[in-house]
Amino acid sequence: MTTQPLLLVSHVCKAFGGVQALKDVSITLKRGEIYGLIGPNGAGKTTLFNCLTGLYVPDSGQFVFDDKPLVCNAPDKTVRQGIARTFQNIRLFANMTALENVMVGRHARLRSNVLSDILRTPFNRREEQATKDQALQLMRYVGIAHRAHDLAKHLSYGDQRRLEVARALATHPKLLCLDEPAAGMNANETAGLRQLIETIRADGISVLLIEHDVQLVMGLCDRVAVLDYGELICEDIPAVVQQHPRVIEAYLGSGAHA
Amino acid sequence: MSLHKRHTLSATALILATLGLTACGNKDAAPAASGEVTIKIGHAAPLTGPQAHLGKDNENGAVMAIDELNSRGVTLGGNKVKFVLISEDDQADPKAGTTVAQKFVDQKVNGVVGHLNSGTTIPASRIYSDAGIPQISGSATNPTYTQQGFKTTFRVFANDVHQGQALAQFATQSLKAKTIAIVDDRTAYGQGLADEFKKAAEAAGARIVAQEFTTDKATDFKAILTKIKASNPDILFFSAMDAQGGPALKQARELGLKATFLIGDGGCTPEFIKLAGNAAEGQYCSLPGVPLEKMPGGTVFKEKYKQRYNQQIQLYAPYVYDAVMVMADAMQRANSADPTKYLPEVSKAQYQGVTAKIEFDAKGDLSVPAVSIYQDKGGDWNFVETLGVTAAAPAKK
Amino acid sequence: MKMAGRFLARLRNPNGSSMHWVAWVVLGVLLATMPWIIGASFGNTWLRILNFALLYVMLALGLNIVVGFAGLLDMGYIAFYAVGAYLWALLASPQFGLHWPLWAILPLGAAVAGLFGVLLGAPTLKLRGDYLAIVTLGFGEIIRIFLNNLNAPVNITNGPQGISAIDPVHFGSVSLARPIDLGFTTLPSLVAYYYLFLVAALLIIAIALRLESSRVGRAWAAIREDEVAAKACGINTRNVKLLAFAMGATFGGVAGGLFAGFQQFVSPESFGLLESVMVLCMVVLGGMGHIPGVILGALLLTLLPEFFRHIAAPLQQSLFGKVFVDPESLRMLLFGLALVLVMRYRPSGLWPSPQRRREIDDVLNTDAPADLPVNPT
Amino acid sequence: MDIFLQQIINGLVLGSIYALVALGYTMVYGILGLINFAHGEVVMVGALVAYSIMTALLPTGMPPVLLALLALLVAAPVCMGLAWAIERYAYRPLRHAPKLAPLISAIGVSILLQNLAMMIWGRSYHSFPDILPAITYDINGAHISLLQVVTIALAALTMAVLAWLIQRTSLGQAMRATAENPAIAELMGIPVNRIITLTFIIGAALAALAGLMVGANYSVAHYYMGFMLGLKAFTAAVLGGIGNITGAMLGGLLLGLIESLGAGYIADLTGGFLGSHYQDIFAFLVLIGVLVFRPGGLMGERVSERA
Repeated sequence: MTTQPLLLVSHVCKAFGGVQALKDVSITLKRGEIYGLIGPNGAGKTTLFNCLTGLYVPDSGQFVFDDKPLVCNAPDKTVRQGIARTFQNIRLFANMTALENVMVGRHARLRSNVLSDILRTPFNRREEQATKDQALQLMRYVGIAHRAHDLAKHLSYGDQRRLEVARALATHPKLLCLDEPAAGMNANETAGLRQLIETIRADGISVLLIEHDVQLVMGLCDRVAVLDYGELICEDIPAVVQQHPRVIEAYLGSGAHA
Repeated sequence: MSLHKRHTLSATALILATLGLTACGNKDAAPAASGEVTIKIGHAAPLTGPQAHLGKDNENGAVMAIDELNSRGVTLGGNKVKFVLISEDDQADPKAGTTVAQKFVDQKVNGVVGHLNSGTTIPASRIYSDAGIPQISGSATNPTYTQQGFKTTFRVFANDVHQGQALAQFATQSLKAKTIAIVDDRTAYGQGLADEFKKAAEAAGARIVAQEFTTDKATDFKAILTKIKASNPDILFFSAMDAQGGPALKQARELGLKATFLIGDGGCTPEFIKLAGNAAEGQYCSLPGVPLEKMPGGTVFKEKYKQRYNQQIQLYAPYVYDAVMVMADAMQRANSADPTKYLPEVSKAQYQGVTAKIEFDAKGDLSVPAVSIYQDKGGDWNFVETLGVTAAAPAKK
Repeated sequence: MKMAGRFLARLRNPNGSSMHWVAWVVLGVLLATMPWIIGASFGNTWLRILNFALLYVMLALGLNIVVGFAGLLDMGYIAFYAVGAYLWALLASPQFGLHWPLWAILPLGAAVAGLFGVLLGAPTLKLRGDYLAIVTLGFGEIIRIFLNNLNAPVNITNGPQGISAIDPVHFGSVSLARPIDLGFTTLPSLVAYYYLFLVAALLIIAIALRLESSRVGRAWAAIREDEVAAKACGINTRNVKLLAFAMGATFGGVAGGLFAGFQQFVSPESFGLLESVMVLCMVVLGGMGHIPGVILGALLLTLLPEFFRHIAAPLQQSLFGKVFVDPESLRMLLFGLALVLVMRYRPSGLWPSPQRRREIDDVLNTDAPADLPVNPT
Repeated sequence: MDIFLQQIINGLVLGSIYALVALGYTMVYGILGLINFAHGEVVMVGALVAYSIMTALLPTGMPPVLLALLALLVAAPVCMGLAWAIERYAYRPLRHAPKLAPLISAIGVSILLQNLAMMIWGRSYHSFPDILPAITYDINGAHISLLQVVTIALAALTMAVLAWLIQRTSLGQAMRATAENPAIAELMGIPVNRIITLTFIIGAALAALAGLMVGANYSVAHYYMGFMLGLKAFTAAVLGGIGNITGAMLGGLLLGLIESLGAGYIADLTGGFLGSHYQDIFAFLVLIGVLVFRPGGLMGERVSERA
């Protein structure tokens, strides 16, 4: 493992109309790290995610991932470079089976094209079979293999979250970005999720996590960055962040006193 | 000599038919008695859709001819024959046209009259030609129809070339037009007629000062009419159907466009006058053939039609009537209803119909087509003159 | 329909039983003998109608790729049919004096139609479903208007007159427009065309089936379901959408070429907006995205109107002594009504894809933890 | 110059009609995000009902203006009832269906109405009676008739009333709130369903007026007249920025002028290569151009990427 950071976000700005959603944000994510991104509602967390994964074009600033600059406004290229994500409000392909959802995640890593699809070349057959096997394995990995042939929309909320993670993992990422994965989960489910995230990291995938559940973040993350009104307040290990006066004021304030 | 004889024969037949018409007016007559040979004549036209009224009119013409032949009692090869009309709806759709044609071939019809539209007649003609079945159209005006090199295609109606030439002749000679504007509706009919008119008018020394276009569904013509007004033509030739021509004429007058309005057979209808209102007064239209009143038996036909169907002839009924009669005449001369036997006789026809003296040229077009011009006076189309077109025009490529 | 479904399931199920290949043989024999049976019992008219039905099957399957698979509502689809038909007409008729052979024009027609698909698709990629519908409708009309008017200043399409005397489909000196002598029997022209169209339709069905369950098919479905999520899965939505337009257009182009060769006459009136709506009806009523449903839709909507023609008018005549509604209007009226009712009560069509059965694989039953799969690439 | 002026007048009359129809599209789109494909057919029904009333009452010898008024008084409620029924039975049940469903349903309604109208009124073109005396004013050689003046003025007046209704009344406020966010409007006690119905009904009343105007100005009415008109009016709405009332009026007038001047001058502009045969593609080209290069239209917000 090189000592170079996995992701370097430098001086990213993004405004919507008059609202400055991101003001000169710079963070660094090391390889093998679980990195938390927290902040109150509207702090710009999801905006940063969207800029990172190519859905938005930042007004200025740049991302360097795995020693290569990220191409903006090309989500598919971002995926190819090794960044996968989930969404705050789950976005699955509702009328496809769970298995197919995960297989879609393999899309960017497959080499067959229309012609080989139509001709069903031996290579194509092998690749399809491999894709299916890998997808099943991934579903087992996140623990929902028994629902592989159900339509995604018929899965329970917790299983849908897991399915989304499996789909993201299917893109074979170096960095997995999770947007509030624990939202709406009960304590049991959250514990399961935590375990899953740790397993993922143990398997060599870095994790960038947006989360409201402070306990989960502080317990799970190696380092945490705090955003408030689009500004980075601090970036450090949880213990330090928790003591940071501006963090307490801006975000933990009300929670800490309660 | 024989010509005279046939003429007398058909005239007699007409009178006989007139007398016997009320007696045998039912087209679904009882099945042929034993010993009788049935001759099937196919008739195809749009019987549904926007042109259903024209299609029905065609059918009426055919029915009248069939009834008349049956009442006259025709014998072929020693057998008494009975003519039966099989009428099919081609929806004015080329695809349905070929389906109908196939149906006729399946049913082994002895001959086909139709179709109404050039767009259906042309693709269908190939199927008839392959089956060797003679086809006579009484209304398809596109020259291509008879120029495909088929031996089975005939037409008892002046084609676009003839009509365009006649209209141009009328415009340049009778009306002495120097400058002409043309509008066509970009249908096979409108565009074909407009092109022939343009060629002939330019050849006659007139100048085409504006050529504009519309569609067969348009209602607003003001933009193109304004443009035409700028070129101040003597004559506006509107190559479209009555549904566009009527409103266009009205709108032209509202814009102060004073050019004399000229329209082809598609606008030579009572409907045109209704839609154009007062603006129609004094304007001209053309119709292939000679006015029925001027033909031997024509007035009788017109009266008979009115009596039988309780309505005026729409447009093509007399031509379709003639088409059936020419076919039957050829069968009689060949003494057979077998297509291969009587086909050569069709091309040799010299038949005095209610619309014209019918003789075919080498391609199957009328060799002496006539086109008549009418003018609106007091809300009716009145005959002005008949223009004989000397010879069939050279084939368009 | 239930029987058909069961039959279909039998065709699909490879380890069902020996019934599997029997079902295939039955289907094969049925399709092969169909023209002879129909020709003998109903006449060539119905055979011709059947041939047209096969053309519509190809068209509907092509549109299904765009609308059913990728979820892009294309209302100008008939333009590609027109492109294929006109290409054939221009390259194999006296219009330019060219008489290219089938093996050259048909692939070229498919390719050019595909190119048009991309041209149409490119500027519309960012549009939402309903805008896309109107813009594609506009494109379809623009193509028709150009076909109708490109007879001046240079005569290319012969304008509204259309192009006639088009070469029939022929292989070397064997023309499908004439009966073909096979030695032991004579193949009537219409039957020969039937076999040709059947082969083409089967080929298109096979391609559509393979595309559906392939990498690109999954990508189309993903775009249809959620475009943003599809992007996040690494799908280049622009390319994949263009591919859908191109594939759909290609099928249309092939069907158009065959139509021109069969009919031997093309004119712009065959490619109006109503035809686009018609093909869309086939896809929607049959079952968007479900191939057997779409085939059913195409067959129903080509055959039903013919039944109407034979039944509606005489029935009214005998019931009321008068024809109130001509079959053509009745047909359109019912289509309109059907579109509304189907959307309301059966939005996935008459024969939607069966609810995916839960196939519980033995492998799947074990919920044992697994290792993260190793990526081969 | 007189020709140019004449084309401007032609364009303004056509544009006023487009604008009235476009308003119907834009209001419905603003609230439901639905392209009401059947709106053009409502215009057609308005024209044909007006035609029937006028020809039926013509023999009574009433002054034509009164006739036209009576015709409108009948045609408007008919159209409003029709729009109500369309909304209630073809669109409302599909409000939460997949995105293509309401659009396909709308196409179905359009086909249905066309064929129903054809059965009722037949396929022929009906000659619309003259409703105003044929008085023509001459401006520098260009002709403008009383009818055209009245058409433009009436359209302007109607649009002004509508603008007032939407900007200044509580009903308008409720409509704007519903357009902004139906769920929140509902919470605020706005009867959203009723507001949606009302929107359809107001649009239909404008459509009836537009139908009468088309009939009177071009002196024909027939069952097929609504489709192209609707398509073009929709284009006008998109041109102005769909969902935007002022935009629809502007877009309508602009499209009318574009078509009129386009048909008049395209041949000169292209050196005779293109002629008025391409008149009908202007609307489509404008539509494609706007959606591709300025998806928000002239006055609207960006719509193309609203997910």
